[in-house]
This record gives sequence, C-alpha cells and structure tokens, in this order.
Amino acid sequence: MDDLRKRAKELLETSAVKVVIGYEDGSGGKTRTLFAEKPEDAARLIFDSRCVMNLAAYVTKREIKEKGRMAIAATLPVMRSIIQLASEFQVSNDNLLVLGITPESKLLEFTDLSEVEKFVHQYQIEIEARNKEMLEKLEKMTPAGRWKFWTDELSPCIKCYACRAACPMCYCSRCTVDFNQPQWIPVPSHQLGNLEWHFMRAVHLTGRCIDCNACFNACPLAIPLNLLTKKMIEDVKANFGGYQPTLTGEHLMSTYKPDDKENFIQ
Amino acid sequence: MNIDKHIIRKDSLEKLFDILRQNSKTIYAPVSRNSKVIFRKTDNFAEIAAGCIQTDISSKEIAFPRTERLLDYSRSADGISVKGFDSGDIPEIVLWGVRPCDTVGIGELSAIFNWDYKDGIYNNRLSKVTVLGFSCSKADEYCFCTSVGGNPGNTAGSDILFTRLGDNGDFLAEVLTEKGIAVFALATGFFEKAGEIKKEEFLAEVPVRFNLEVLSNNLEKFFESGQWVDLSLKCLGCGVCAYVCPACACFDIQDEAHGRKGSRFRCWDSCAFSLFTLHTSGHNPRDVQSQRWRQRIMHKFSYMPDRLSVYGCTGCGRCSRACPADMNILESLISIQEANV
Amino acid sequence: MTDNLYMPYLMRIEKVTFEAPGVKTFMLKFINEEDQDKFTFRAGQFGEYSVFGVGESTFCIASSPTRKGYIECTFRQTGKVTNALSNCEEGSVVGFRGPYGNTFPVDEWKGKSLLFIAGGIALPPMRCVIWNALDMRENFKDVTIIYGARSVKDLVYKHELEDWRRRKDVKLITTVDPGGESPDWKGEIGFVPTIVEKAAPSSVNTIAIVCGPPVMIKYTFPVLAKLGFLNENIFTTLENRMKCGFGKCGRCNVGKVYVCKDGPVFTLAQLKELPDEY
Amino acid sequence: MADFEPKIVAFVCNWCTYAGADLTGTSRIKYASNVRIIRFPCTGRIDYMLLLKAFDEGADGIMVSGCHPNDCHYTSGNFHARRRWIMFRSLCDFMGIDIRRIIFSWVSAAEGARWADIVNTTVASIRELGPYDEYRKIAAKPIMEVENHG
Repeated sequence: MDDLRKRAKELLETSAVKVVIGYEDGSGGKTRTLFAEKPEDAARLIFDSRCVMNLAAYVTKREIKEKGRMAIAATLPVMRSIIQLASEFQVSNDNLLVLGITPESKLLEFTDLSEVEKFVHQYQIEIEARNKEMLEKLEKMTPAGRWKFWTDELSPCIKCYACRAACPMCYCSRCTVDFNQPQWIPVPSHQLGNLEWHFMRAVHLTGRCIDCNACFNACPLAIPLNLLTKKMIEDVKANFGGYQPTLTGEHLMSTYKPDDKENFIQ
Repeated sequence: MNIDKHIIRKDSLEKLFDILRQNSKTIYAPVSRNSKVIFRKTDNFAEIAAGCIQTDISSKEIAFPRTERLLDYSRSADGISVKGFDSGDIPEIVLWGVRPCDTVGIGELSAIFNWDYKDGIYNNRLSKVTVLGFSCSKADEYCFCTSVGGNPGNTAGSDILFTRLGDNGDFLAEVLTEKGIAVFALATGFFEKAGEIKKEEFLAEVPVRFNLEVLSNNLEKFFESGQWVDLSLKCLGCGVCAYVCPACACFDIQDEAHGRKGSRFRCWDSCAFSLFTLHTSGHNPRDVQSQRWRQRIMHKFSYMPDRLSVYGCTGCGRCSRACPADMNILESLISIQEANV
Repeated sequence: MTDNLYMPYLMRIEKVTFEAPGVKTFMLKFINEEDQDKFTFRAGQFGEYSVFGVGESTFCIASSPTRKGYIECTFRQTGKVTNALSNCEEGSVVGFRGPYGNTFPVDEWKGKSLLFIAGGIALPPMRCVIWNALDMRENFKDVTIIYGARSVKDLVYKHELEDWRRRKDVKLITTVDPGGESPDWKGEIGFVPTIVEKAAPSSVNTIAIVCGPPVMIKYTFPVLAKLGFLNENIFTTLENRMKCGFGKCGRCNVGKVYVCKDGPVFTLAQLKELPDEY
Repeated sequence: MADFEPKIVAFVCNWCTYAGADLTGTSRIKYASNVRIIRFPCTGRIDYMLLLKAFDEGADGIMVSGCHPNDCHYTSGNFHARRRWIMFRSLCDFMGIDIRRIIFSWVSAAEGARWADIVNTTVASIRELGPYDEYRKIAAKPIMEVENHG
C-alpha cells in the first residue's frame, strides 16, 4: 500500500489534515489502529487482509476529533459507516477526508462524501453465507429452542461493552445503560441483564448497522451477538426493501411508509 | 521449607479427576467454547482444554464472581426484612488446570479484599476453593510473569501444583497446603515418591521484559507526562482489560427491585468507564480516556505496591490478548520504563 | 451477620426537616437497640444511606458525636437514591452503613481558634464538627462561622443559624450570593471568598475548616493563604463518587490515597500532594 | 390451567383505544378484568423497553393498541409505531420471547364493543398459554448461582 503511505505523507506535510487514521502492525500478528500525525508516521501504514477493525469508531472520539481535520483509510465497511455517521451529522466534509481502499485493495481518494456515497451504493450489504445458514437454522427452531439458545449463548457475557465500544454507530456520549433514572437495562451481568442489553443494542442499531462484524471481533468471549444485528438487516430487507446508508435519505427507523406491510395487527 | 514432592502417572490424572467428582466437588476447569477457553463447571475430563497456554478469562470468578447477591430484602405490611449473603449455599469447588499467574492473582485480590476491612463474602467463597495449579510448559509473546516477580512454575496460591515432565510425560505434584494434603489423602494410591527432579527443565521460557524497580521509580515522576495521551489514543473505553484480569477487584453495587422483593448486587466494574468516577453534579475527575489508562497502570504498578506491598499485575498478558484495540499493556510498561523522566 | 460488610443497619426515620428547596434533613434511629448503644462515630465520618431496591448514597453524618441516640443526615435531591430518600416519610425504614472514613482532629485543636467556612449544601459536614466543638466550647478560643448560600431560601439549618447568632461565644457571618438576598435580609451580600476577605479573620493560632462547591474552595484557599493560614491548618473534605466506603471498590482512589479510608477529611497540605484528579 | 388468572398489561393510545375502552364502559359492555390499561399520548410514544419491563414485573400477556392508520391525532404516530412493532416483534421472536403473548391492534374511539372482544379473546388465549415463567425464571439471578444450583 505504498500509494496510501505516499498520499498520507503528503497530506500531513501540507497539513491538509492533522491526523491520518489507518492500520499498522500490532502485537501477536494482529493489526491495530495508527494515528499518523507526523509525516514520518505515515511510513508505518499498512493494509492487508488482517485489517478488519472498523476505524470509523474513532472519528467520533473527542480526543481524535479535537486534533482537527482527519483523513481515514477506509475499506468498504468503513466507508458505509462514515456515510451513516455523516447522515447522522457526526462527520462532515470539512472534518473528514476519505482515502478509500476498494475491495480490490486499490487506493481511491474521494474529494467529498457524496462521491463516497456513490461508490458505496455500487455494492449491496451481503450477509456471509455461514451466518445466513446460522440465521436459517435458528429460524427453523421453536421459539422455546431459540430462547434456550440465546439465554445459553448470552450467559457468558460479562457486560464489558466491548461490542458497544468497537461499533462506530455507538457514539452516544452517554449510553442508555449509563443512565439510572430509570435504569432501563440492569447493570449487573446476569441472564436478564445480558438479554435486555443485547436486545436494546439490536434495536438501537436497526437500520443503522452496516454488518462490519466489529462487535463480534471485539467480544472477548466470541458471543455470536452479530447474529442479532444481521437478523435485523435481513428483516429490514424483507419488510422495507433493504437499506443503504445515504447522506440525504430518511433514516429507516425514524420514518415510515403509509403502506408498510404487516400481518399481525388486529 | 521442603515441599512434599510426588509423581502422578499421566493416566492417573483422569482418575484423580473422577475421585474429586465422586466426592461431590464442583470442578471448574478450562473448557473451550465458541473458540475461546473459559473456566466452566465440568464433570467430563475429556472436555478440559489442557493444551491452552492461558484461558481467555481469569479464574477470579471463583471467589469474586461477575455478579453476586450481597443481600435480599422483602417489604411487607410490617416493614422490611433483609437477609444477608448466605455462605451455606456455596459448593465445595475445585479449580482445576489454573496457571500460576492466576493463582498469584488470587493473592493480589485477597490483599485488596482484606485491607483493614475483611470481606467475609470473598473470604467465604475462597475458603471453599481448592486450587490445583498446572505449571506452564508453553508461553507466548504476551506472557511477562517473570517481569513482575512470578515464574511459570510459581507455587504461590496453589494447593497442589502439577508440572508435566515433558510433552507426554507424567506429572510432578507439589503438595503445598492443608487443602492440598486433603486432596492427596483422597487419592494417595496415585501419588508416588518423587526422586530428584529438575523442575525448571520442563517450564516455559519467559524472558524478563522490563525492570520492575526502574518502572516503579519512573512512574512516580511520570504522572504529568504527555505520553499518556499517545499511549491511550487507541483505547475504546470498554471493560475487557479489567474483566479478564486476575488482579482487578473494582466493583459496583447495584440494587434491583421486582415488586416487593429485590436484592443488592455486587458486580464487576472498570476504571476505563467514565461512569466510574462521574459525580452526580456532572463533574468527572477522569474525563478523558488517557486519565483512565493512566489510573489502570498507576494503580497496579504504583499505588497497590505502595499501600498493599503487592503488585496489581501477574503478567498473564490476558488484557493485551483480549483487547479489541490491541492496547498491549506490556508496550506501555516498557516505554514508561525506558522514558528518561 | 458480622462478616457481611455490606449489611446495613435498619434505621427508622424519626423526623424529616425541610431545609431548603430540594434539601431535607433526616433524624435516624436504629431499629434494634443494641446497634444503637454500640454505635459510635467521630466528627467528619460518613456513611452509606440506602433505600432498598434503589441503591446507596454517600453523605456525612451531620449530627454531632456528642449527641447520642440518633444520627442525622442532610442531602439534596439530585440522583436516583436521593430522590427515593426524599420520598420517604417519617417512620419508614432505610439502611445505613458506616461510620467510614477519618475524622476532624477536634482534640488536637484544643486551645486554638476555629474558623468555619461553608458554602451551600456543604454546611452539613461542618455542622457535625461545629456542634462537636460548641459542646466543648471551653476548649477553644474564639469560634467564627462564615456561611454562604446562593439565596436566602437555600440557607440550611436556618433555626440553628439563629442559635449560633444569639450565642456570645460564636461570631456568625452569613451571606448570600449577589441577587439572592430577600428584602429583609440583614446578613452580608457577596460570594463567600469575598466575605472571608472582608471579615479578615486572624490566622494566628487558628484552624480553618472549609467545605463547599469546588468553585468556592478554589477562590477561598488563596484568600486564606493571603491571611497567613498555613496549608497544614486548613482542613476540607473531598466529595468523590463512592460505593463501598472501605477501600475495596476502587472508585475513590486518587493517587496513592483512598478518599473513603484516608479521607474524606484532608488538610490543604495533603491535597497539594494529590494528583489533580478529584 | 383453568384457575390461572393471567396478568395482562395494555399499552393504549389516549385518543382512540382509551376512548374506545371508555365507550365500552359507558355502554355497559362487560369484559375481562385481567387487563391493566396504561394510557399513552400516542402509540408512537410506546417504547419497546416498557414492554420488556412489563414482562420483567410479572405480566403474562401484553396488549398494544392505538388509532387506525390515518386516524392518528398526531397524524403519523401510529405509522412510526407500526414500523417499530414490525422490527420489535421479529427481534422478540428471533430471541425466543413468546410473541403469542404480545397482541397488537388498532381500536378506534367508536369501537367499544370490539375492544371488549379483543380483550376477552386475548385473556382466553393467554390463560391457555399459562403463566409466562421463562422470562421471570431468568430474572435477576447471578449466572454462577444458575450454574451451581440450576
């Protein structure tokens, strides 16, 4: 990814941006986030198949935003998150420059977010096959079977909130679980508290999640919590005709169509 | 002090496991689940993930569970009746297959839970646990127990420490405490007298990565350094490092009511969360993530040794293995130790 | 169950006094007698007051240790627990855990003069030590109390302020922030730091005890320094978020100090050594 | 479960269903008393968390009812609510929460009799299903206790 490094170095030298957010080699063969602020830092930028962390989680972080204009090395999922964040007024053209990395690992710089939107709309959000199978397997179960599946799968959850921390869409300065008047979600990690937390997370991400798997990758217990948000994506496709992050379009769950179909309201 | 050394044949280990089960012991052992290895209650020897270097979550849950009831209350016409924690319903637990850096962690937790005020609940749970430790024959780049005063064959905190003699060999069993002798008594037939054995030959190679004294001295003067910001820029502010750590004891107390009955819970908490220090007035003494990352390192490597003469870290490397942002505490410690303060 | 540190005493609310908008004082009595007799505490210590099913909240014991048979606490209705507490009527049962923390060294102050400076809702921790001192008034030279609040109705312990004003052996100065005065207000008008500067109490052989909102403390310490008070002779209390109260839950750890065990009472000299994280 | 009396919590909108329930009363139509009616300004204000809390606190069945589409006092409250109910119901079903215990309906201010029928049929079907124990069984119980004592 030499052209990414070259471009990042230029941007920092001309101080067109104050920080370039990208990937660098981490410990244990993993990659980690690099905040390149000095031109020579750009040399550490890398890109390969290990770079799956969603860097968009950092563009809403106070300590990073305060540095000034940011550039971000964005793969397709990161670009989708950026468009969704832009539509929720969290980032804009004047504080973010997108250095796109296409699915063919080519550098593609965008002058503004509407270009990024056009690029993102060329691809549909596709759930991976093995997760689709898992969803189908769960659908074939009885409700009691699914209840047992989820209470078992969620029982190791320790409420560390890494799933929330790694998700770019979870940028609220104070999350609903952090309010105690009323305490909607129980704080302790017992079966009820775990179930209601993951339920709430799936509801709050409906129509916003772009299926980047950051939550699953962050979970220290590999709980398949991303199945919940994937199910919501499939349902949105089935009920409302799919969803793509758009800069100007309506937000899926805060709008409606008079002819929304349903078969259960008496 | 001469430790009571024995040999137990490799195929007798399973028999020891079964004897413990027959003596109505609840056995917690490393079991793999969803590609992660965690301590779970098991009664199937084959299920134990013996080959893992380290479990993904520490074994502190045995004595300091993620959620436990401190008291239950119920309201009625003539007032409130409150029933405290009942130690009666804690079963006898055997912690099987725990590594020395976890057993050392139990000592560090006990230092906090018995600092002046004796936490009866914690002590009660711990008194019911027999720790059967297994030395490490393998280590990875995240392990640094030797840098914080530990070693892969450390007996501290174990009741019996088993050390495998070679990949497919038998086990050296060092019986260390009363509880260890009790287990030994249950299965004397399987233990044979051990001759001269060089235990070090079978232990993992864990290089010392930093000098603890230099680190502690540097930390005294490192508080105001601007490096904390750079060190913690990647931190996402989740609770993984505190919850997987064998030596983190911070907790929250929460009440829950369901109709006229309810309970008061103790549950894990982390200094990485902003809610940990937020005042009702809105003032937050630690408002930025770098202050919280600084608190984590200062507490473990400066405040705890100063007040409790025990470090708050066993060098198990779990926080770095599990961190979603790959913060790697070892790198922070090494760069602080090398900083010319 | 003695070995359960988290088990609160059951207390009955004997009397509820409305102090100011959103501020109430509870007089609490132990429901079972032996706890009452065995219970002792010293000025400056705090406790965890709880409403079962809601939670626990930390505030100081506002009554003086020299008054036996009951304890008092004063709190402002802000958070979840204080809201639940303020809904409790007389006779209802609440929990209390304590006493925790260190104390004002009242005995060491014998023979000295005392200067109490309090702001708003911070008078309760002071009231405990004021009454403690006044109950052994002969041990101290002169006693000055400077107390300010945002407005007249925000002044707490209004009846006790009158008692102190009538006493000959106490010099009381009350003030309200500019604009907070009522038509018949006879006290001072101005922020506490300016009133302290105006009153200019002598620092000779005097101990100053200062409690109040952070902004008041920030501007009062320099005034005291200008008046010649040494850092060792200025005492204050720290308000940190707390849960356990006895040095285990880690919340109130500031530098090497645990505010719940080594505090909440600190001298300014001790505060200067702490990192700026409180 | 003949002698079991289910607890039903009904979340209704003030302008239509609540008025409809009033009409049921004024026209002396008897209906099952198991339902506890909670009044909301609009179905758009009925938060999904409230429904979960109802199960928390011991409800065996939940009814949610409001104005027919295009009748909403606030023009679009029920449309927003419908979209949320579609997603909420499928997530409940996916996680195994028994959606037969959550009954959604549109009841206008004039449909007093229909309100009574819906309540009666709901109470009968929930009585058939029995108490909703699964949700309460997982209520506030530490996992280690569950593991050690089941």
